[in-house]
Amino acid sequence: MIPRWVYAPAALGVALVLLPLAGMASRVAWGDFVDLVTSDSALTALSLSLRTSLVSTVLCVLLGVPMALVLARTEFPGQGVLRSLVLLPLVLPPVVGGIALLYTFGRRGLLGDELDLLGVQVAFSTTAVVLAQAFVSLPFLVVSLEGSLRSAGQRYEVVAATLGASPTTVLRRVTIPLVLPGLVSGAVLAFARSLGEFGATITFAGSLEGTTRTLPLYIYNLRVTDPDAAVAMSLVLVVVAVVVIGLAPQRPRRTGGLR
Amino acid sequence: MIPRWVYAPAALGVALVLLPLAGMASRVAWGDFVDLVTSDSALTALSLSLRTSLVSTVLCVLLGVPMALVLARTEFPGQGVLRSLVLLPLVLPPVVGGIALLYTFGRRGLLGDELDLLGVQVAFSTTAVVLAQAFVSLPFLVVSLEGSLRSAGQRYEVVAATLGASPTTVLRRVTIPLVLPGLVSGAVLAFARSLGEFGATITFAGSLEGTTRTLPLYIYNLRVTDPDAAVAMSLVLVVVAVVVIGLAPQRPRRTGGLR
Amino acid sequence: GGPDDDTTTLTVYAAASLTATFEQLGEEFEAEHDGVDVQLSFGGSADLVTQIQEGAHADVFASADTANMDELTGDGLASGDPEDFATNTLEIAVPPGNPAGVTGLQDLAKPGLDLVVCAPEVPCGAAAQAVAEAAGVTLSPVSEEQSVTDVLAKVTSGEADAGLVYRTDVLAAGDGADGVEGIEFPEAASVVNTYPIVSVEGSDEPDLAREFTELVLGATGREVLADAGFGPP
Amino acid sequence: MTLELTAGVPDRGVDVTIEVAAGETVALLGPNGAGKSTVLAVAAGTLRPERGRVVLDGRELTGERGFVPPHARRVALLAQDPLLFPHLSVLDNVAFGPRSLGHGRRTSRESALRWLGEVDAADLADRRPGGISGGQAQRVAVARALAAEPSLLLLDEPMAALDVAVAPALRQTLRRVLADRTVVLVTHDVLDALLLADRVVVLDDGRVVEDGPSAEVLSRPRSPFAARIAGLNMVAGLWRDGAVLGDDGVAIRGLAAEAGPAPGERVVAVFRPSAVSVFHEAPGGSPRNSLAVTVTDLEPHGDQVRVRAGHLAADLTVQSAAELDLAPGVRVVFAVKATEVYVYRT
Amino acid sequence: MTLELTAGVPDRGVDVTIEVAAGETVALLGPNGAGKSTVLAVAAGTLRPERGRVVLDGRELTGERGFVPPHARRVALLAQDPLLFPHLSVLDNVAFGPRSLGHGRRTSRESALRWLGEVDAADLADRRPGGISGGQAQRVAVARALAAEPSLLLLDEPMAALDVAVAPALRQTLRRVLADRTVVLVTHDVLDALLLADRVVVLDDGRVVEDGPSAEVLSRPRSPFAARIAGLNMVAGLWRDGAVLGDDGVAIRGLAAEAGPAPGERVVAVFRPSAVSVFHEAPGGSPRNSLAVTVTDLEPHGDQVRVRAGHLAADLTVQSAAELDLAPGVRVVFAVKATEVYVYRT
Ligand SMILES: Nc1ncnc2c1ncn2[C@@H]1O[C@H](COP(=O)(O)OP(=O)(O)OP(=O)(O)O)[C@@H](O)[C@H]1O
Ligand SMILES: Nc1ncnc2c1ncn2[C@@H]1O[C@H](COP(=O)(O)OP(=O)(O)OP(=O)(O)O)[C@@H](O)[C@H]1O
Ligand SMILES: [Mg+2]
Ligand SMILES: [Mg+2]
Repeated sequence: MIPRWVYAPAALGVALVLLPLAGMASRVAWGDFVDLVTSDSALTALSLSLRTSLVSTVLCVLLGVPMALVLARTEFPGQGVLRSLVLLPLVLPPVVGGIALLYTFGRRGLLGDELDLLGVQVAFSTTAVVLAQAFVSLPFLVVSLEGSLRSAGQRYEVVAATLGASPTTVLRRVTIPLVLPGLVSGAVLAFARSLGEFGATITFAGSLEGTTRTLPLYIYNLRVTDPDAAVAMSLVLVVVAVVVIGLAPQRPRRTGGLR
Repeated sequence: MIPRWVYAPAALGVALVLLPLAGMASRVAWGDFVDLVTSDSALTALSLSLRTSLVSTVLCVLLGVPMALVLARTEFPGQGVLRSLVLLPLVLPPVVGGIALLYTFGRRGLLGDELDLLGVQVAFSTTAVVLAQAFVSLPFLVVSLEGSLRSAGQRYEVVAATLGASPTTVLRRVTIPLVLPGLVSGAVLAFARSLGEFGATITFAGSLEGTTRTLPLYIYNLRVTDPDAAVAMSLVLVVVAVVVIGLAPQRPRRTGGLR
Repeated sequence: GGPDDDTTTLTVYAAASLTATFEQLGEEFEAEHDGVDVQLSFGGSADLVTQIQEGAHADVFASADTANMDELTGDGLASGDPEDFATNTLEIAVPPGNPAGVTGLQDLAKPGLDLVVCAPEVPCGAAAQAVAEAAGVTLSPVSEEQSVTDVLAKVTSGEADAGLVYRTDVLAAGDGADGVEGIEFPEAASVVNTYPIVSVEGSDEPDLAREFTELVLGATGREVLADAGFGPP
Repeated sequence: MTLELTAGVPDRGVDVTIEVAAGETVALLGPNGAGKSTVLAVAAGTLRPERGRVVLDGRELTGERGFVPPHARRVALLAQDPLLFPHLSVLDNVAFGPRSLGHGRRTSRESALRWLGEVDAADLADRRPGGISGGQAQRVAVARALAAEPSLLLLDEPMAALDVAVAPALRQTLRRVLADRTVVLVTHDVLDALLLADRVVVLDDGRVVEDGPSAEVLSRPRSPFAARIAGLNMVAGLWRDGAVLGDDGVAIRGLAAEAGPAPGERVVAVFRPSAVSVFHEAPGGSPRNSLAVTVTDLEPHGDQVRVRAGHLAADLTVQSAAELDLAPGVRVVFAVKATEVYVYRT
Repeated sequence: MTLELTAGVPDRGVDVTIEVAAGETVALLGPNGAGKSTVLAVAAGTLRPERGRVVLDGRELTGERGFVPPHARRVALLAQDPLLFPHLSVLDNVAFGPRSLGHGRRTSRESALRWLGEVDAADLADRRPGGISGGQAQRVAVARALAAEPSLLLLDEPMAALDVAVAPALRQTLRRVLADRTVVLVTHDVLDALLLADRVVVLDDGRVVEDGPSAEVLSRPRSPFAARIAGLNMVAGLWRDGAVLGDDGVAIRGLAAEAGPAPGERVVAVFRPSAVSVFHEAPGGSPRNSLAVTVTDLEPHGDQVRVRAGHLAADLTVQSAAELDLAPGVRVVFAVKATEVYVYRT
């Protein structure tokens, strides 16, 4: 039951998003499409992108779920400031984010000496790609999940506690299942953002085939030498994203109606 | 009541986000800071960024709220595919998004002739900046709001309808107020994303002081000639973002506890 | 795929405008050296310098200008002296059919003409500025792009009537429907951009690095570069 | 405002047809899960039945030809959960209906305050729903439904969760405001059915098992559930030789209330718990029905003690109960005079 | 499992101290908003009172020295909303408590099925909470609370929303399982208080106004609310010359139930509605108390008619009521013999 007129702006919004995609598709040289997108370099980049995005999404879930819990379920002075700070990678142009990462994990960075001592070189490795992706994607998961947690409220958690469930049990058996739709859509957002990540990666991780050259970086390279191939690869990225987003369960929660 | 151990990964996540910011801050030449960030060009870029981000956020709200409503409150065949498509700008590297916009609204693009007839020239104008920002930010608002709408459920909307409220009244007086936290956080995300937007803007709108050179573009330029100033300006962006995010009401909804 | 145990990897950092030529040279080098894998990383010269400064592992660095090379040598990160291996000059790029009828540098100052150039902060922008100054022409571009690629994108899409880019870029973009037409102009000769190359200090494979440098500087390199439109150093 | 309703909701096992005359109040009774809330949802248009029709005063609200959305029905539903809008004050919750009808803010608030007064909740006007007690929320929800001035009012257990101090007052209020309205009222309380409703419909397992004027259904129940809610004993069985041959083997003599049933016809024998005497041994003397039973429970009932034995009950004075030394598990005989037993067809 | 509880929650106007002995069941009565749910929330640890102390069997759960979180209290709370976990089946909802106690999945499910059987809801085991009726949800919630095997059980109106067919059975079940447990039970039903509770505590406006064994409080109420819930008439006033001088001007003679109160002391006069006779004119003859009143309401009460006049009530046979031609608004005289009036200090 939504007002009829709502469909008009909704269609306009859909058009704003879909028209450019159509515009892009209209420029694809469909004749060479298969050849262009199945070259060795293309497949290497695609596989690297999928693997790093997966790892960074897992990292985002592992770190982001606790962060969202702390933000949504506790109160402490300075929480507002902390929330703003945590959301910052959202607003930072990715290239600046990459510089910031370089200033932190680079050889001359904040932790450079410590990492050197440990014999770890983070920057310019696949680890750096994952770090860059996690850095830019984490806020997505946190924001999306914090919203779900707040909307879900604490009533069921309180009931579970009175039934003797420890906080960990409540988290595992009540909180997480209840906000699962929010968690899934947060993870999808994080994965999508990781998949499309470019600026921070090229700055912090560089662009080496097989190691740090993810699909967006590969597309960037192609743009210089072969714009057609770049557009074709972009379309591949779009298709991969559609599949990933489409795979995420979007089943609406049973609300049970009125009693 | 969250388990104690949750604080450990949460702290790690916060560190992942905050350390790079600290790394960046550690490189700021504090002596010249004020001079660097109050130059004419800097202020022009900042003001352009704020104005365009505001307009694009308004655009996102106007188009995104109806889209989220259609996705969350109706069912039709192909809805899943539509949802994936609408989320695509999330995954598209912004530069590719910019190309797609160019292919659509550009002079020789999909709508080029139509726009020409209307006498509208989008390219190289501030309008193009807003379009680029709205294109990349819209999915944020839609995803965040759709999640809130689903979590909120339809029970209160049904009650309102039985009390005689028309769909429009229900939307205005029940649905929107109930999901306000989700809408606000979605708008904050959209604003933040617009503020940090770089790739699509440079590709689609170009970069001219006062017209299309937003703060991220300005920072990018500075980076080559004056890295100190670039870092300083990035910090300004961060501060602006913190203020904006901090201003958004994050008051938790009264849940009322158990009865 | 990634490097195997029995292959040696040579990592080359090169300016983005060298993408096509260095990919070709890399393949030649691999063909000549069994078990050597040439890894190429392209980007803005300034970005690449920063990355090397922050610890990126590179064996060879080829810059699109001398300023960034000086930055690297100044930090003591170059092993030996850089050597110039190519030059490049500006050309006017116009959409196919040249709808605005541009014939020379003077035309770029015509009112109503949508001109895009690189921002003065990046090498091609600095060159454009210098050329215009030398010719006494005042350019008022509608956009100052971050890179040559961005300028070309505006021109190929017909968004801009003309752009100032390097000769090599015009050739690389091709002259098909999605390409550009190049218009040479005499004033370009006043500003010549020089490409230096150097082995990076601390390379694991100093010998291979030197050999690669030699390949670029040698006859093969010269031929490939000339085909792409680069001038001799 | 006549209501004709047919609701077939197979996945809830509900298939019901009821009619409500203009100005009539019908009480819907029945066990948990019988389908009462489902019927109301169909009437309100919040549930679209697989098969069914809702016609209010000649206007088809649900049917083959179309579906009038809930907001355009002028049907107010007070659901089993109060569901007060959490973002509005109590006053604005109640004013929601009038506002939706197009009344001004001031007028709406005034009428909201009046209705809050009616349910004795005017002092809560400025509170948020999250900050009031369960019973208070229930009362506010009642006021909200009434304030919407509907053509058809659907109330789902409006008196649950109310304390003994407000319940009678609210019942008075409802009695007054329901008098000239068309109302369907779900309740588990016989008093509500008797005082507020003109007619009673009893549902069981998704079917209508009884339908008639309140007093009649509650004094002459034909279904076990109605007998139970009316506080009467009922034995169902076949009519044989002037007695009811119960399905559980007992035989009970009684007066056929209507034109005598045919032998072998299904009938029920109904008698009041206060008409039952309790003995340790079956008594002799005047013709009585004697039922050997085991006491399952004793509970106070006004001044007396109600002795329960399975689904039968007897009311005794405290003194007699004490003399008989009754306790759960004790085997006794329930005796009831044939003249106290009414027999009629089901 | 003795419970000592002091709850001071100023922003809800609640300040209550109650004690519950080991194995005792205490019924908490009181009007809507009196603070009953608040007291339970403090006991369960879901609300931290501004001032207060909860000690269960010598262990301080809430107090100055610390705060034991709800899950470590072994205190189960059945709240006023059923709040079944929407993502778990009915069976898993009930098995939640046993699982949390560390029992295996199988054992937990078995005990869950047993408890579902106890509340007559075993057939709902595989359903989702969104797909059952309101009363069914309530029963499942009761089973879930019982299955958690708590040391202290807190029940907030467990019998609301239940139909007459299940209510007695569930009351039986509760009676059995509550017998040897420490329980606080909120109810609005006098029968629950009498049958399930050893002791009754009456709250009003956030304060304890009465506290004592169930039978005593309900037969000798000292607070108007307790009188109301017990169905008794009460007139409060000052003791003067062998009569209660009511606050509203009437004087009622009666028997002082305890050692005679001193003149001028505050007392209450309590009498049963069935001890009241109704006349059109004040009668002569044996010394009676006569109260001129206006009938406000008539309602059926078992076989009789309850005549309400403000906060007083009289029970008449249907016949007498008809003969007197009673209707709301008629002015009559309530007469009650002094020997039927009990007077005691409040
Ligand atoms: N979450 C809350 N915040 C503030 N005040 C509240 C809250 N919940 C209830 N109150 C108020 O506190 C008082 C006591 O409420 P409580 O819920 O304890 O009443 P109750 O005795 O359980 O009533 P009921 O029989 O209606 O359930 C009431 O005046 C109520 O309005
Ligand atoms: N949302 C639902 N989806 C599927 N089945 C449902 C749903 N709600 C209720 N049911 C089932 O439909 C039947 C009728 O339910 P309904 O809610 O109408 O009962 P009710 O008579 O209102 O009972 P109560 O007195 O307990 O409120 C029950 O068997 C119930 O389990
Ligand atoms: Mg129901
Ligand atoms: Mg309560």
